[in-house]
Amino acid sequence: MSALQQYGILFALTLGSIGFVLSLYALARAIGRNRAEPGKDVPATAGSLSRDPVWVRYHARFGGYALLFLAFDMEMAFMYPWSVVYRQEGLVALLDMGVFLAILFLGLLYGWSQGALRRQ
Amino acid sequence: MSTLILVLFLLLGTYFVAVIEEWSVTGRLRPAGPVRAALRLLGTESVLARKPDRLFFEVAPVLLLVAAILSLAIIPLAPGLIVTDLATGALFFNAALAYVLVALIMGGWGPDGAYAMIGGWRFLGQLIGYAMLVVMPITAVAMRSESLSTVVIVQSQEQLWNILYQPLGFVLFALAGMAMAFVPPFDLPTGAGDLAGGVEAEYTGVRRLVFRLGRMVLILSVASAMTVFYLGGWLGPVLPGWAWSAIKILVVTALMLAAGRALPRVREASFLAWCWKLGIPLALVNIFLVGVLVLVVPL
Amino acid sequence: MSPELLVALVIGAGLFGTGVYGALSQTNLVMIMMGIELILAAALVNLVAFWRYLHPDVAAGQMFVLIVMTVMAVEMAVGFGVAIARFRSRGSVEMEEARELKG
Amino acid sequence: MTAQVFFLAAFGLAAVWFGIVVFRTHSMVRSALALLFSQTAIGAMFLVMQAEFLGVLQIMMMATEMSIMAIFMVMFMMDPGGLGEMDMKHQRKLSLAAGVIAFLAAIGVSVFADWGPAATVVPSADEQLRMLGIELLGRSMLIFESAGLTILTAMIAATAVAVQMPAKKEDAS
Amino acid sequence: MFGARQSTPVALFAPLRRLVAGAMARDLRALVVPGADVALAAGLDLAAAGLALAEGPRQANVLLVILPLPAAMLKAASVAYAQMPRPRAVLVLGEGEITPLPEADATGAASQEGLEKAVATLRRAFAEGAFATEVSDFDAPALQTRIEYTCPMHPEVVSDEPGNCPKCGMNLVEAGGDGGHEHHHAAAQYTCPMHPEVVSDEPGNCPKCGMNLVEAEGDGGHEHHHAAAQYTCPMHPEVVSDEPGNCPKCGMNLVEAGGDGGDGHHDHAHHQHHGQDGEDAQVGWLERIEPGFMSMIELTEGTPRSSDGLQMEWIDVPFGPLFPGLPGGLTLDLTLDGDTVAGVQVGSAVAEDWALPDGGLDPDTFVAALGVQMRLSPVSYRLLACRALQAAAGITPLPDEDMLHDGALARERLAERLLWLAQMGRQLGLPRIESRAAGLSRAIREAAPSEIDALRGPLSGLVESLRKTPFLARRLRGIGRLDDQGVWSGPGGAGSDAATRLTARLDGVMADLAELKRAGGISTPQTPDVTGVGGHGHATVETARGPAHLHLELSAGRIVSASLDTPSNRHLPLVETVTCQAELADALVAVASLDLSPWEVRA
Repeated sequence: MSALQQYGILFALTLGSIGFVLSLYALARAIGRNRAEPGKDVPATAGSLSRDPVWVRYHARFGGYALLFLAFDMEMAFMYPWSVVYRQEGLVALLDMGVFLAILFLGLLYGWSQGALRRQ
Repeated sequence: MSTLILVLFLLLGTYFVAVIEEWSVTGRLRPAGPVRAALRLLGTESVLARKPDRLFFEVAPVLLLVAAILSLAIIPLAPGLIVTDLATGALFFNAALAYVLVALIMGGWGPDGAYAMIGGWRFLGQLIGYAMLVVMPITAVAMRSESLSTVVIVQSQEQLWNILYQPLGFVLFALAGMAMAFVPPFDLPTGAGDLAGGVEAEYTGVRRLVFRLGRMVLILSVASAMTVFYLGGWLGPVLPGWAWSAIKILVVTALMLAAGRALPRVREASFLAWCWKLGIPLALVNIFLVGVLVLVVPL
Repeated sequence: MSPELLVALVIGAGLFGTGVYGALSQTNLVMIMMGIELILAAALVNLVAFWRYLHPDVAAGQMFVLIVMTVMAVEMAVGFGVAIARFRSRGSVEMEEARELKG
Repeated sequence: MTAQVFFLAAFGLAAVWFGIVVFRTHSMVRSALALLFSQTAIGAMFLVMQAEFLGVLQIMMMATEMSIMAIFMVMFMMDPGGLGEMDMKHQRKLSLAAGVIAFLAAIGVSVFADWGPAATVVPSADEQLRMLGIELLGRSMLIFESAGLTILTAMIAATAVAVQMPAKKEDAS
Repeated sequence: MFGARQSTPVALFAPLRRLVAGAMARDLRALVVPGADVALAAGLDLAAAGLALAEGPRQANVLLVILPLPAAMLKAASVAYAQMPRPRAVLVLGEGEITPLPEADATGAASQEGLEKAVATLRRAFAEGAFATEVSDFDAPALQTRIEYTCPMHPEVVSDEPGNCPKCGMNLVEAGGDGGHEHHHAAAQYTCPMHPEVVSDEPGNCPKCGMNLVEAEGDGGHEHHHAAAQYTCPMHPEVVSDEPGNCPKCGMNLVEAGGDGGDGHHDHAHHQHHGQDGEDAQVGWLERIEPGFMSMIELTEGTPRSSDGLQMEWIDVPFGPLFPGLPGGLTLDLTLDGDTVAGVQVGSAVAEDWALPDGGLDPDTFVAALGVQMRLSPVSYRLLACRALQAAAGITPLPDEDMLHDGALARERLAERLLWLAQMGRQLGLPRIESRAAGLSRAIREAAPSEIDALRGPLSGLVESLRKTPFLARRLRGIGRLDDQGVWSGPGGAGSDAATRLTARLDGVMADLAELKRAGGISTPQTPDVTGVGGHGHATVETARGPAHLHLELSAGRIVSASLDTPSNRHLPLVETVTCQAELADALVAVASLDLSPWEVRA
């Protein structure tokens, strides 16, 4: 089965699941109707009514981790092709990736020492 | 014929995962529980928040279910029994499950509710912790099997399963897999006690049914990935291949959810700290060890 | 000139045009970075199109794509580092205020 | 032949449309996730062009990176929910002109240049992966290590600029 | 059934509806008002009766109300009921006032049999009445909050109609006042911004110009808006004139006072082109301001800096009376900076004001009232009242009688600690610990002395398994640390954190077991007869949450004045020190570790 046919199957699988979900929605709509009542559409906050919009500038405390993760994430892209040919290439591959990972680990250590790896 | 078995596996697998998940929460094994819950949700009203981001609110459950089903597409149950045997199967598993995060951010941001939004962004923090710990153990597995295709990975474990070949990798992948499927003790986005349902809180009726289905298929897919990468997929002495796969997947799911019953929910700050300060160094050590082992041992 | 190569290059050009429009028209640093991401994505599309339709046997083409992906990731990391620092000092990352970035 | 062209054009137009939505929508999270789906459509284009490893990598990497961009956008931009329907643009005519000129220039280059014969035989996905691995360790080892150094400098630069040393003792991790 | 769901007229799906109704009847999820801990204290085993605990109103289809409840709690119950998706039902246990809620679908006594009978009737109600063709809406005063419009970036700008924020020209967004402060007004009326004389009761399009009708203030509100057709400038609201023209200050053409030019936040995409003329005026107005008008600097200038130097926006999030992780009835309004707590307001929705009627109260009703009010620990407070009465009347209790009372007190303390363990298990996500602790707490509360010896084994087993739960001590260490000279009088002493308080309470369980063995028997304290006696009396009882003091003044057999000092009332201000600048999950665990009983809080 050629690669393109496999992608076709995956695409069909996606459309199939979306179709399944839409048929489930249609079945539910056929069973009963929704009624808009006062207070029902306010997001539930444990028994008290708070209508204020919460779409504010959310302060995420993992800023230090996120920056390091953005750069560190790329290491994965280089490691997959390397891992596939590793056994065949032998020692030079190990040393090669060893240098690469050591460099990245150096960056991680620097971040750690500068206090990036904590809740800002 | 094989597509029939695969669909059957998906439905039965989701059913059994739902039964075990309900046991992990209530402590009682009720076979009719999931069917009743599904019918109840089908018949309940599906309430829409007053000022939602309607696109996000509708797409989130569907995206979660589609991502989970796609990640199951590369799981081999038996030598010929697989939906699509991609050459980069292991990578595709991780790519499909990256969209669980997108679905939870959408589900969190959509209904404009405080609990949902905090749950959504918390899961992004959790991803920053576990993402590297899913990828590096898979690289170590690929080093041994010299290919990313899941069928070749299982065949490479003919003599020795990966759980014995690289136990450190198994432990890291298991913990990161549980965090990826936000199974308790890593259920930060939908924490029952401290966010009253978090991202799941605002979904009712049929949308909640699709969201819960997505979660069950997600747990099933993480459990089958652990089986394929570390427990030798369909390899087993007496029983046919698909039987071994099914048994291993159910045992792994039961162990994963039992751990949730016994451990308190993890704190996001300490989860991130442990992942980055201990997890990633251990993953690098695991890659180095497997590197040496692959060269030395002809297995 | 196979039709697929043409389609891919036209799509790359479209993305490039959107990226340039976006990068120049937005007032916020983060939105400008999104414009740059789109420009780099256009470069990715062109690179893969050239690799696939002109020299599929040369692996250097795919290597180049990996490097451009690294550039995208690195640019985002440093960009957000600058954005955090600027927001901490000035309270906003709007480009209008950047004019007073003296000293 | 035509199926590939159709899917290529379909995913391409989806990518461009999401690219346009990125700058048209008022809600910042919608804009970030529009860019995410634009990158996913580009990843799907790579799959249609039978570059499987690159396509799957693009789909995976961009999902996590663009979500981090989404949280940074929510942190740094006014009214991230887009409720006030603010308009965050300036020098609109100039940028539109620049965009159109860039588009036409790229179209001109791609149409009028002579690209030579189109290749038909493409190595299978597994071979591509192996070729890339060997390329990584052979001819492009220097590029590979310099990419590592670039990532290192990025980590150091980002941490040095953005992270403040904790004033009090680091709390228990 | 009042809460039935409206079924579609399609008869084809009737069998499917019956199947679904049958499934609902057997899969009941209850949201307990005032809280799961009160149900546990009343000795109800929800799981045995077939009810699963729901985390919030959205996941529940049964509202289990345990009466009597104060008005504030019933208001929160009506809000929760309104947010439950249909089909939904109300199950009432005990007697009392239930006004804002609809009439109950099943009622029963506040006991396990009453609950099981009520659940049986509820199953039948669901099986038959889950779907109905015509259904009436549920409306309650708490839901009628007035819709205010504020600017997302300048929250201090509040106006009654949609329009543009005078400071930055952005569309104002709906931010209704929350249930807290009362905003009663006639049912929401809809008028057309351009033609205020067009008034209708439901949203739709204005017959004259087809524009979307917007929510407007009912007849009560502001008179001047509807008196004459007022014209004002969008940028200078103080400039008001009676006929259209240009604003003296900025030369903008004046627009109807009813709706500003941009027609406010109802600008759906389709409406955008319609309001084009309004838009141009608005856009022109934006351009004339120097281009940096939208700069965030003046937006973030005033806001305080968080711990990492960034100035972010804060949101007020209520973790209201029915939060699954906190004691039922405790209202905790957190001001969150991201997921860190920047400010906290804590109160109790079930607090009562214990002012005695001026004519004094006879001892029996006083002791009974105190027993009913302190829902979680009735025996302790009944004993406190009896001892205070004896001290006031100068009666010295018989030593062995007192010993039996101490046995009853120790038994209730044991049940209280196990109830807290069950709630902490639920908060931390330990379902096994939660179910074991809840079962033991229920068994201990009514156990006769002989049964208690039988329960000694599982109790010490639970305590051991808690001490050995992996990562539990690490999870709680450093959370909710109290400062050394604080007012904390509960287990764990001053300067304790959640982990030391947990171990202190586990030691308390073993100590109470020993106390029970020493006391030998158990008898519930009776009110001593103090007819015709006068005097002052003071008593102290060591409850599970700390010492409670009661000071009584008797005159002629009637209680004239009483001052009650309960541990939870003393510990309430500690919530501030425990949660400031803490991560949200840690803050909630810290509040739960203080073991506050909202019933003991003075109104």
